[in-house]
Amino acid sequence: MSSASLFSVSDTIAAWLLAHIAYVFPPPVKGWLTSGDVVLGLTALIFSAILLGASMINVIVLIWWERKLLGRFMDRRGAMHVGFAGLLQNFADGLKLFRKDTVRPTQADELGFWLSPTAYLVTSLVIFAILPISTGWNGGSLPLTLLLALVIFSFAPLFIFLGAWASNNKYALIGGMRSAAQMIAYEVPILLAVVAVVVLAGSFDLTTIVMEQRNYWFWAPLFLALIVFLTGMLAEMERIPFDLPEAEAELVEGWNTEYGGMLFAFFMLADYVRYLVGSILVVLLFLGGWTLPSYVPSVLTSFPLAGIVWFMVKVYLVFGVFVWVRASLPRMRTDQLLRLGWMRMVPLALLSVILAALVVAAHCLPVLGCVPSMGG
Amino acid sequence: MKRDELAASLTARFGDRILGVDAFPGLLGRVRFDSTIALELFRAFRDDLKFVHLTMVGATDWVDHREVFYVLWSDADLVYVLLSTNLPPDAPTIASAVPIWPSANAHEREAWDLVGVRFEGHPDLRRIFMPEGYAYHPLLRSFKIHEPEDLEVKVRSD
Amino acid sequence: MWVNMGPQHPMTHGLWNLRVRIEGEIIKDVDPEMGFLHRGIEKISEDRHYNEIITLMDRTCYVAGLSWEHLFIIAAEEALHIVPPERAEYIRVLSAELQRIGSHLMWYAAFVQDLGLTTPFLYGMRDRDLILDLFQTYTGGRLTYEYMRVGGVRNDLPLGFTARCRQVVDWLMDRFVEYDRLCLSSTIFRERCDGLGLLSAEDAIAYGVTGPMLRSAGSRRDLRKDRPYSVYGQLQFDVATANTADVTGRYLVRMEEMRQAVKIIRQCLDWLDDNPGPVMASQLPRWLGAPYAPVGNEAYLLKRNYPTGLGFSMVEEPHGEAGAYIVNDGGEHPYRVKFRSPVLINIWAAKRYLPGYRVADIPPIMGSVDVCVGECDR
Amino acid sequence: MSGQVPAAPKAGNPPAAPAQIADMPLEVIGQPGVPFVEIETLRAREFIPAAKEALSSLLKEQAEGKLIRPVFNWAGRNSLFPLHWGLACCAIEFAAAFGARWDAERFGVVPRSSPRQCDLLIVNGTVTWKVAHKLITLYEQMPEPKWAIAMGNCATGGGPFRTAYSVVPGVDKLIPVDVYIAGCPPRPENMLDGILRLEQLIKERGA
Repeated sequence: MSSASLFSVSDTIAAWLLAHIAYVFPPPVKGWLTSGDVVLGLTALIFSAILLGASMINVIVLIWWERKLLGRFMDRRGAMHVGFAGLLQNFADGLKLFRKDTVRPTQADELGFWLSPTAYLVTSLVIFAILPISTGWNGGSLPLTLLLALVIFSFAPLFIFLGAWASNNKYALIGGMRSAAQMIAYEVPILLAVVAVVVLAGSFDLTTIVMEQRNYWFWAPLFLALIVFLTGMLAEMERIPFDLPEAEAELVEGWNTEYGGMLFAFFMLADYVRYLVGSILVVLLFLGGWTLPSYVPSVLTSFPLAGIVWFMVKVYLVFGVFVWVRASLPRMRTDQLLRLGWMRMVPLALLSVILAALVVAAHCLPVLGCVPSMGG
Repeated sequence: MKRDELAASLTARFGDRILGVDAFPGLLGRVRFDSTIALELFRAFRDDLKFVHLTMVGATDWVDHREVFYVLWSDADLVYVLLSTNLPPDAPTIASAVPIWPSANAHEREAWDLVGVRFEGHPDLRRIFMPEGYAYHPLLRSFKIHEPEDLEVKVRSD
Repeated sequence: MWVNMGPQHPMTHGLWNLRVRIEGEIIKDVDPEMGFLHRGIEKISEDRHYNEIITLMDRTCYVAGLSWEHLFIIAAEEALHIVPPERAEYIRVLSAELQRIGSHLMWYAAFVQDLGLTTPFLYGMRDRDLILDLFQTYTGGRLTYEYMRVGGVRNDLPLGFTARCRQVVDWLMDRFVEYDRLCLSSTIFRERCDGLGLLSAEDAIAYGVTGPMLRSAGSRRDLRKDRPYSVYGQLQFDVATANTADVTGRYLVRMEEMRQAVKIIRQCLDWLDDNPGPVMASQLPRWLGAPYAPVGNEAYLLKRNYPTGLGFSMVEEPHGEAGAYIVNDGGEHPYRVKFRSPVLINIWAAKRYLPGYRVADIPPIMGSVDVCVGECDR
Repeated sequence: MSGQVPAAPKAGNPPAAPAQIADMPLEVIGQPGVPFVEIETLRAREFIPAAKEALSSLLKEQAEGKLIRPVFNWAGRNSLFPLHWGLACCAIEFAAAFGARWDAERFGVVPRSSPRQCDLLIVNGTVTWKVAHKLITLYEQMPEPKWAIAMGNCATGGGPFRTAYSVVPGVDKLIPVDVYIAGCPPRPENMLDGILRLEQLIKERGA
């Protein structure tokens, strides 16, 4: 367990800052400034700023990672002329989009048009506040972290549909309706797959779930659940083969057809935030989080922040799988997608719940010499 | 089937409404007919002579008259035949071949758009290439093309 | 609800507008709207010498320029009573078949992109560039070649061309296997394409649909077999057909056509290796390819008493059956040039094969038609 | 308070229109002796445009500073999203430029299908009169700042179809064009060169 944590780092910065600021003030103000409440408040602010900055940087590197990887799959090189190996390309794209005019069509609903991208981005970003990255490196530590994350994750169709409806465009409306139908349909298998994990881990707390994987990672007993979860995540994240809401071939750009400039940048960012969250959830639930198997030499796990480094490596690899899928699969049709969700994914997820229960039961059998590992 | 047989059978059926069956390089022949028997002739070609494919419908402006031609293909004889008729330039009207061959639809719209031949009984005789409301039929010989002058464009976009 | 798909729409692959009446996601009626790229090629041709029209032919169908040059050249030679040397005919057939592969690869790239497959799009473009490289070595152009001439072709093949061409087609034969593995073995691809856009052979003939769309319905109609033009009569190849009459069938037909084209190309290369000779007819009228009349000397353009004639040709172009009808009234310019565009008819028949399917099915179905708006609108 | 303010406009004089105040250059408004605003004639509805004008001109001055502007210029010229629109022959070469061999994405050029998200209109082919107003609509739907490239001879001046009855002889009759690319059609290298020249142009001229 590493000694530093995100909270302690922010706490140190806040205390240091306040001590220097308080130096110029008379004693009563000084005493109030250095009191615990103020320090805690500033700590929370710094904490959020670090989280926001780190997630944004990660999101932008994620876009770069996807573009380079996709380029390699396609026998080309991807962005490479802006910055080293095109690393600055996405910063340029973002800055350009923020500077561009934002055009609101005259027939569009003003409130919905402005609200939906912002709300979509904010709700996607909020999830980072509760996702643990390594031991101690998490924000809120709640007993139901996993459930809360999934709840926030499923807010998105509301705002997508709002934006699609508000922009008053036929393509956007069809895209929004498809998006809502698809996301709601795939909530069920995702939650069932998560139930299997929860049965095995005995907890809704993500940190506990990771800690429960110290003996074996959950993908081994719960391979079915992993497949269901990955598929469901692809649908939730609206990526090929499930990118019907923004199917370029028939609906021009889908639900963000009328969005340009900053609002479009919000949508893009929020999309990639969701990709990042999805990959993080896969790593946390099935791939052992920041832990490594015990046979890995300790050199690889003992350097500072080793947990975070390995965690991010895993996250980017998982996202690489998503990119691989995007590079090699065609798009499905709405009815096929829904049929796949209800007829295939839900039974598979139920089966994986049963499997998880069987695994737990096997743990309790004295024949195997195992101790019940249901910590929570 | 030879050109002589075709000429004999057509003349036996339509008499002097068939104005002649000429030689045409690479084709069975070029049947010149009177435009009044168009529908019967088409039906005879499709049903009796098994020319099921309508390949092309076009029109030519010969200033003193307009020629409409149809190219047909027979799957049985593996041969093309060209039907041709002359229309007066002031009222170029002929029966539409759409009831016989549905594929004539687009061809006839094109002939109407570019050469200005009217096809009676066509279900949807609109311009196909030029915008609706265009005043000319560009493939007429009286329509001259020229180097554009340095034109001043005033476009109103709503 | 009427939805306009076009003229700026990713599905159209060109400049046309598909008006669709939908109820829910089901298509009830369609109304294709063409003419956004009508460039008056038939009218301009009436003002040009025969060899100058070849320039327009490349631009008429910009993915199958050499096929359209071939089409026009056959009709023009018939109208002008000129016979080209045999070597030129073989080079033309070689070019047309290479062009068929290039056009089908372009179709493949566009079609799979409609389905959301991004990688094969780039593979198709990459392999098509090899064909274009071959064209560059003997015509000098990538898309617009101006290579064929009335009475032959402009120049002979360069040294070492046949060896390079063999290498390229060998490489392509391997790639076709890869394409099939990327598409046909993908369950999602089959689910998207099987039983889609059904058009029976009877309907196809009634609606004038030709080319791979007709052959995918089981018909064995191929002008190269049925009415051999040029030297196709001396070449061995099979007609690619399928029985499913759907999008998958059109895919299979086009893939098989590319393999057959490779077969034809190999025969042509063998013949060309063995038979050197002239590529231009020796007896040509002096006025062929003459420049425009100098200003103030319009008498130059006065009609002279050259032999008149009518030219008609049909070729099996990559998109379907293309036709040309040329009236030579004895002048330096053709009196009337009329082309039959297969794409115009194939798009127009969407009224028959599109209703009843879903909006999401429009891109694969229209993609399987292989739209080239240049030749559709002319 | 009323003593400080110059007399209210007489009944005969027309009241000073706020639009005129907004139109006056800033340094004139701020000079001594010249009233900044006439309080008595000022209503909130008129104040907002005046304040907006003053604020935006202030921001514009700031934006012309040395710090922000080069950064946004760099961003704008390195991320040009062309509209995914194929007109004619050049569209095939346009597509080839995004293929594996040329890969325009190296320069950050990614085609988007919706004009709202684009800042570059590449007119890749012959423009006919039938499609002219749609082209203008698309150009107007693109948000500022935006650029246009006339790709190929047809878009530049009509090309081989210049004499045709249905062809616009040069797309610059319809929309302002920044870069012309010659060729019929231009090779993909030419198109990339045109885009790089446009980047140079943005660097020199500013967005």
